[in-house]
Amino acid sequence: MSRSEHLRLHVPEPSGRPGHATDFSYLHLSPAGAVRRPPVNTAAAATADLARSLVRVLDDDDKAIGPWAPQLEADALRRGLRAMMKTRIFDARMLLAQRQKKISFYMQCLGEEAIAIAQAMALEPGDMCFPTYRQQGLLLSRDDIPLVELMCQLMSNEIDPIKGRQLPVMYSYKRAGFFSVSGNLATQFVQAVGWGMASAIKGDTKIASGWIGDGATAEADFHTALTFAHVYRAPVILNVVNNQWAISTFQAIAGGEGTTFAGRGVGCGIASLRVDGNDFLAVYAASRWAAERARKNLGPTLIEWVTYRAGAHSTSDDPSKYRPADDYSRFPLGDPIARLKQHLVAIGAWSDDEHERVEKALEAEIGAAMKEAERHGTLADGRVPSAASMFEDVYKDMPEHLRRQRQQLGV
Amino acid sequence: MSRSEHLRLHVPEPSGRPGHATDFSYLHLSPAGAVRRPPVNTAAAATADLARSLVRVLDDDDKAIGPWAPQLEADALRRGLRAMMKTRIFDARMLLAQRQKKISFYMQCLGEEAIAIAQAMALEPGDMCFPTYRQQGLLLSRDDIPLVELMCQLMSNEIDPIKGRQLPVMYSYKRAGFFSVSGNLATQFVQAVGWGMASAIKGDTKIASGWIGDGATAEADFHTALTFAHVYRAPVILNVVNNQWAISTFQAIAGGEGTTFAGRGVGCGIASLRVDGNDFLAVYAASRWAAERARKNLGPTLIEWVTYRAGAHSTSDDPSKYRPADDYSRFPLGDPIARLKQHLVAIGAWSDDEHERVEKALEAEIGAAMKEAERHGTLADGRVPSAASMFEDVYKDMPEHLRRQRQQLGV
Amino acid sequence: MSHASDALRKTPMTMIEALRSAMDVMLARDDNVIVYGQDVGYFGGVFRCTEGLQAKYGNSRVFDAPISEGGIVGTAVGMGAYGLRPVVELQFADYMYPAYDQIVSEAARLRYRSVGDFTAPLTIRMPCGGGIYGGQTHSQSPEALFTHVAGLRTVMPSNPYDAKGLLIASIENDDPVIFLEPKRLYNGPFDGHHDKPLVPWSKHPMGEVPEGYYTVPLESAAVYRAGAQVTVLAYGTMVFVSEAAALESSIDAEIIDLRSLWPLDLDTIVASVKKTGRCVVVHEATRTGGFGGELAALVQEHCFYHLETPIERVTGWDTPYPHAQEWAYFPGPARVAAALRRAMEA
Amino acid sequence: MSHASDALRKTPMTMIEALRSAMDVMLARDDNVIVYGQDVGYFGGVFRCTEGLQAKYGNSRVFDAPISEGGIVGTAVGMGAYGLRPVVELQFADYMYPAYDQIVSEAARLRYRSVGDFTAPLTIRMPCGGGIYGGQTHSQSPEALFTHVAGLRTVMPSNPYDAKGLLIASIENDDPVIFLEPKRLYNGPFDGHHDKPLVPWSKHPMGEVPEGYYTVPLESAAVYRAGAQVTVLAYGTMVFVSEAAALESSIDAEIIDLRSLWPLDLDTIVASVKKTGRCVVVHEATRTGGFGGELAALVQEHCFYHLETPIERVTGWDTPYPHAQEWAYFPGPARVAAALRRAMEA
Ligand SMILES: Cc1ncc(C[n+]2csc(CCOP(=O)(O)OP(=O)(O)O)c2C)c(N)n1
Ligand SMILES: Cc1ncc(C[n+]2csc(CCOP(=O)(O)OP(=O)(O)O)c2C)c(N)n1
Ligand SMILES: [Mg+2]
Ligand SMILES: [Mg+2]
Repeated sequence: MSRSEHLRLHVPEPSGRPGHATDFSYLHLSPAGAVRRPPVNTAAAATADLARSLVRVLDDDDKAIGPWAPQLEADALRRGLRAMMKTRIFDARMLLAQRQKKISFYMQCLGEEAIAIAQAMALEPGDMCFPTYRQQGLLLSRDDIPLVELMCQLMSNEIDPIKGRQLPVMYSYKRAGFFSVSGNLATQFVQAVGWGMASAIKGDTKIASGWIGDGATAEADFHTALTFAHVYRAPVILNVVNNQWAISTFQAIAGGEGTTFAGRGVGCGIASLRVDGNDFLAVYAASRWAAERARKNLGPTLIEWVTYRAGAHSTSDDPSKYRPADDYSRFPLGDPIARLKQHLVAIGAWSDDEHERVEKALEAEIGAAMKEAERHGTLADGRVPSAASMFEDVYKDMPEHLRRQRQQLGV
Repeated sequence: MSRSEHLRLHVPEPSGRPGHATDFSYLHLSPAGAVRRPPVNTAAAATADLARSLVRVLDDDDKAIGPWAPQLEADALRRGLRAMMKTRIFDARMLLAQRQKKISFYMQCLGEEAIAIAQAMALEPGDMCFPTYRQQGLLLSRDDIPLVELMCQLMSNEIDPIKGRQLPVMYSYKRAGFFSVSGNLATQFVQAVGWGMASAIKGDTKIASGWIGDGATAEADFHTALTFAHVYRAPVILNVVNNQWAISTFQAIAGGEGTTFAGRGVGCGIASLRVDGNDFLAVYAASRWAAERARKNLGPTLIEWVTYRAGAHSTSDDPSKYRPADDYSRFPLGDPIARLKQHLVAIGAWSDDEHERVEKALEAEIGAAMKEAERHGTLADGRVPSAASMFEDVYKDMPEHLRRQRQQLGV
Repeated sequence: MSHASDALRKTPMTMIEALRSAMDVMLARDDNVIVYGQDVGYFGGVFRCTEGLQAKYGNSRVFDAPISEGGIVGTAVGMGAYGLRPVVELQFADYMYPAYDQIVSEAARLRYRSVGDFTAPLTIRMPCGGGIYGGQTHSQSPEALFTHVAGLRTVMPSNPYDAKGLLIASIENDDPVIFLEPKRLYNGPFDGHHDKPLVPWSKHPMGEVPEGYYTVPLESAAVYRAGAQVTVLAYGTMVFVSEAAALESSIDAEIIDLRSLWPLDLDTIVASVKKTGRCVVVHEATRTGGFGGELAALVQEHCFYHLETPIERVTGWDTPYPHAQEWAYFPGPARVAAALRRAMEA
Repeated sequence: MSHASDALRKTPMTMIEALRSAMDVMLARDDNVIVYGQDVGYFGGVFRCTEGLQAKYGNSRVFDAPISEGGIVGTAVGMGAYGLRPVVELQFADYMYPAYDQIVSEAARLRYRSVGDFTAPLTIRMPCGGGIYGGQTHSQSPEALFTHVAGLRTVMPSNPYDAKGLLIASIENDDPVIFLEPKRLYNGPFDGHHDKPLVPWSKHPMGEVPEGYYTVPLESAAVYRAGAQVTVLAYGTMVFVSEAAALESSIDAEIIDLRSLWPLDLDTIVASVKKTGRCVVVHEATRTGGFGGELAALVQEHCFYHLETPIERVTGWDTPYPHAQEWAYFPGPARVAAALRRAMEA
């Protein structure tokens, strides 16, 4: 064996940087309709090909084709489209509010709307999602969560339902099957598995859905979640949202080079799919497939959603510093809203006019909600939950030392 | 979708328990010689089949067959056999010493000797191993580590090279490329990757070898090691010793059911092999393949070694409580020492007589070393490193507070 | 101590049996209680604390877990959010670090950040402490790493009676509880004289344990030994070491067994120190940043004008726990007695 | 403070620039120094501390890491064993928990358990502290979780000059160093009056920083402000808050900036308290089990007979760090001033 070769450190780089357009061929896409759809009771090991290819339904002519095309009524599709539009408009309005210093910080999900929203439609009441900070679509697709309430959380104002305790976007909505968002990446992924295990222990019928970003898959809890989900065949959907970036870090630094995140599932004995996350129909179909597996005691499914973080990581970030500013316009999977809209138009179930009308109505609705929410104060104007409330909920019952501290603060 | 089905928790069980013989068909063995040997520059993804099958060289007629049969001189094989015998005799003698209360605790590697020893022969001087507590073979295969010194560590006596600081078997031998053994499982696996990265950063030629048990692969650090090794193409061999058990816990509880540990490597973009760990020749050949990959900047290799923990987990354990007492006698991959011996006999390079002679000589050597070591005291007789030495090496230079504490102790 | 019924039949139990009995009682009373951890299922745990429970309650309520402390606690948080009351075992407190993020960032904060929407009513059991030649990774006492974390309760029993009553109270408690079990006390009280033969729990009054349900309330310390001259604050093994030190030094120490480390029964402590005017804090953990620092700070805050001498701390040294020098590291009766004498000087 | 050369040209620097300059100097001086962490490569770090370093030293010496704090520290331990001197960044101290096992069980103990055969000369940088509306996961001060661990050094600068000198000293030190950076001080001193405009470092004498190599020795505290009436023990942001409190209360406080939390410069502390007879400890971390408990315990151990009043602790409350109630949580000048007054009573 020759020992002459000097070792060198390989540090993955994205194919594009500011001033140098991205070569997206690294994504390895499959044509719409090309990927097989096995029965839900397929063995995990038999999904290896599905973890490498890309499940897609909408083709370049805006038609839904292939075995994964779901049987969804036009009405359901319109609901999905509307929810995506609502989410995008909501995000844009909240970005503005952040620039106006009404909220301290914001994170949009621009370009990724289809994933949370189509999956929400594939779940049942009582199921529990363990989201990251970019699944606001799970909430915005529902009718039972008032926009005003969400905005009050974002503004940490007097009627913020979580009493100003958390950064904006760290919602908690048990009644909507939306677990409290943690600022610590990946922790929720294991908890989702635990929740699913609990449902199985109790002989319940509810399933869990865990969410994680490509970057956060490098955290230990990702592996832990896969291990526990596999070992106990937990009824859980393990969603990896691969939007190509983790703040300034390209997904290859999380381990995406030469392999897929879905592939990790197969290695752990988990049925896994790699799916076009900007294709509403594909997201719905894959989510449904995974949910059915979970409900039939067939165990977990890992789904890698290929998408693109079209906006900045957060309002503290400026992506033009580390990637081409127009990168998204070249992303080959397009815009989920435009794609579903075109499909609806193509099947004669939608029109540009209707689209514009809905857009206007949503803008008005969101604008009005914001006005209403602002009546209850903002972090900046100091109309926030009381300092006394800061000492509550640390324990179920307030211990002596916290009473003393509250007293010391004089509140 | 039917919602009537009640969920249930799946808890994997071994196929055998006390009073009920194990069905080892769960192992999925390949015949000797049957598995292909790709060139070292094969892509990680192209090793998926190798991570499911089992590389074997020695067939049922004790012949070395197939593409993995290494070109090893009979002399090297005899050295390997002798090292395995030495390790086994050493272990047996130390178990006795533990029962005689000369050492407080011991962990043998009975049945797994081939793995560490054949890999040690496949590495080069300067390479660094990050072992667990069951790779004593790495040290016992060398001539530059005196047995007496090892025994003094085990007895925590006056000349224990690590001054009584660690439990028996937690050796540290930088000069032998043997990293300090940690009591915390899995931590060393990441460190091995870091060491390999360092070697690459410096343009060095040395590689690292990390070791972990099947049970410990469930720890976060296993995933972390795979992620970093893959991302930076670290020059490292990632050894998973699957001896079927983690104390009382069957490997399925670590995630071995319906998949392999090698499969996890492939999922992470790492070239991976599943190898008969009781086949000295297969271990050598696979280790060599992996080492060559590492040295040629082709990145990490994960190898799952299929073997069986023939003895108790440690001297604190009684395996007959949780598995058939005679389980090992049914294990289909046999005994590594017997198999290599038979091969050497079959090729006319060894005999029963020689075997017996070497055995006797090793017993005498080890017995004599033990006598010599005992002259320096044992934990039980109190001839241990000084209490004052307890305060050393916490920091490079002893800070004031430790001086004060040492003084307070009056030593 | 609050007994459900004084008529409950008492049996001699080791601490292991008492802990097992607590889990048995709670598994029987509450379907939402489940038990898991490494080797706790078929085998019954490396310290045998869960022996027989899987056979009795089935393997979806008592089961083995992968070797992933983070996964054990992380899944337990999810189960807690669902509505279960998981009781998990970490094999040694020394191995809690991989679970630390899930404990600190998640279990401890879940109620707060969700305004009670989600809670994590877990009990995390872990054997702690030295005295068994376990070396640096089987001997640690990491209580200070929990008492610093808002939202956690930290409990450490010193005897079978308290162990069972506190464990039941912990399982029933709606906050996450860190339940530290001094493994050197599993089979008998231990006063630090390692060369003397083991005294079994059957010879100690606190080894008499009711068979059924009862609780020892959290946040309540016990005056283990009444005394007039100096207050000793101790917990776990150190209760017995302190008792030996008091006897051997003939100093009439009042020994307070904290039992609940945090939230703390400060009143009992303050009352005692105000009475004695002197205070010695004893723990096995590393000194610097140990819980003793907090206790000393609190005592001087609340009893400053009553203190005659400086509060003494007797602790493990600021080194890893060595294997061969175990008894030089362990804060034994001689060191505690010396501190008692210093506290009595001046 | 030990300067390599007093002739070194000084420039105004923010703390960010000073930290960057320290890494730049060390990357240039020592081939074994490497820098990595999340977003630190091409982008230069979310706080910009490593901006330009990858371009200057290449991507095998300055590079991005996966989002795995455990992996960052774990690989650094392996690199340390090889002979490198990794300087790693954890994006926020709040995210150090996944690395805690590798820090505590490995980095801190490696030298000890191998008798110096292997060492881990790492520097682990992490921004800490609140005051930026970061909520409970961007505001923590976990120093007490490090000071309790034998084998670690814990350092926290309060200004650009010290930041650079201490960081160079930490990188050169052969022990693992936890280097905590109060992020609220990155761009200017901050006295807790959040409604006042930011004062930039260019207006502060400690913002004048030599361009080249120099060190501020570890284990040495600075008397930030001399005073006669009461000793204030503080570090990081609390140095400025304490200064404001002293001015506003007109109490002549001697403010000691600890700089190295552990090992500690106890002599400077003891000398001051023996002089003033009063002591207030201030930190932003949660009170219970915080480093203030250790400081209070030490002060009463060493200065008991000099103390006129109880040692006061002013700290963050025992709750997670809330988002909206940030200024009610933050121990600001009013709370410190009240403690100074209490310390002066009686
Ligand atoms: C444990 C932990 N480490 C680091 C961070 C800081 N951080 C917040 S978001 C983020 C990037 C996450 O990227 P990804 O998982 O891909 O999700 P995305 O933002 O793309 O949706 C980082 C590093 C954190 N919140 N938690
Ligand atoms: C972090 C951690 N958790 C738990 C343990 C306790 N423990 C020691 S060995 C062991 C079993 C390991 O099994 P495996 O990895 O399969 O290795 P083997 O003993 O079979 O060689 C356990 C659970 C530990 N040492 N460290
Ligand atoms: Mg991402
Ligand atoms: Mg094993």
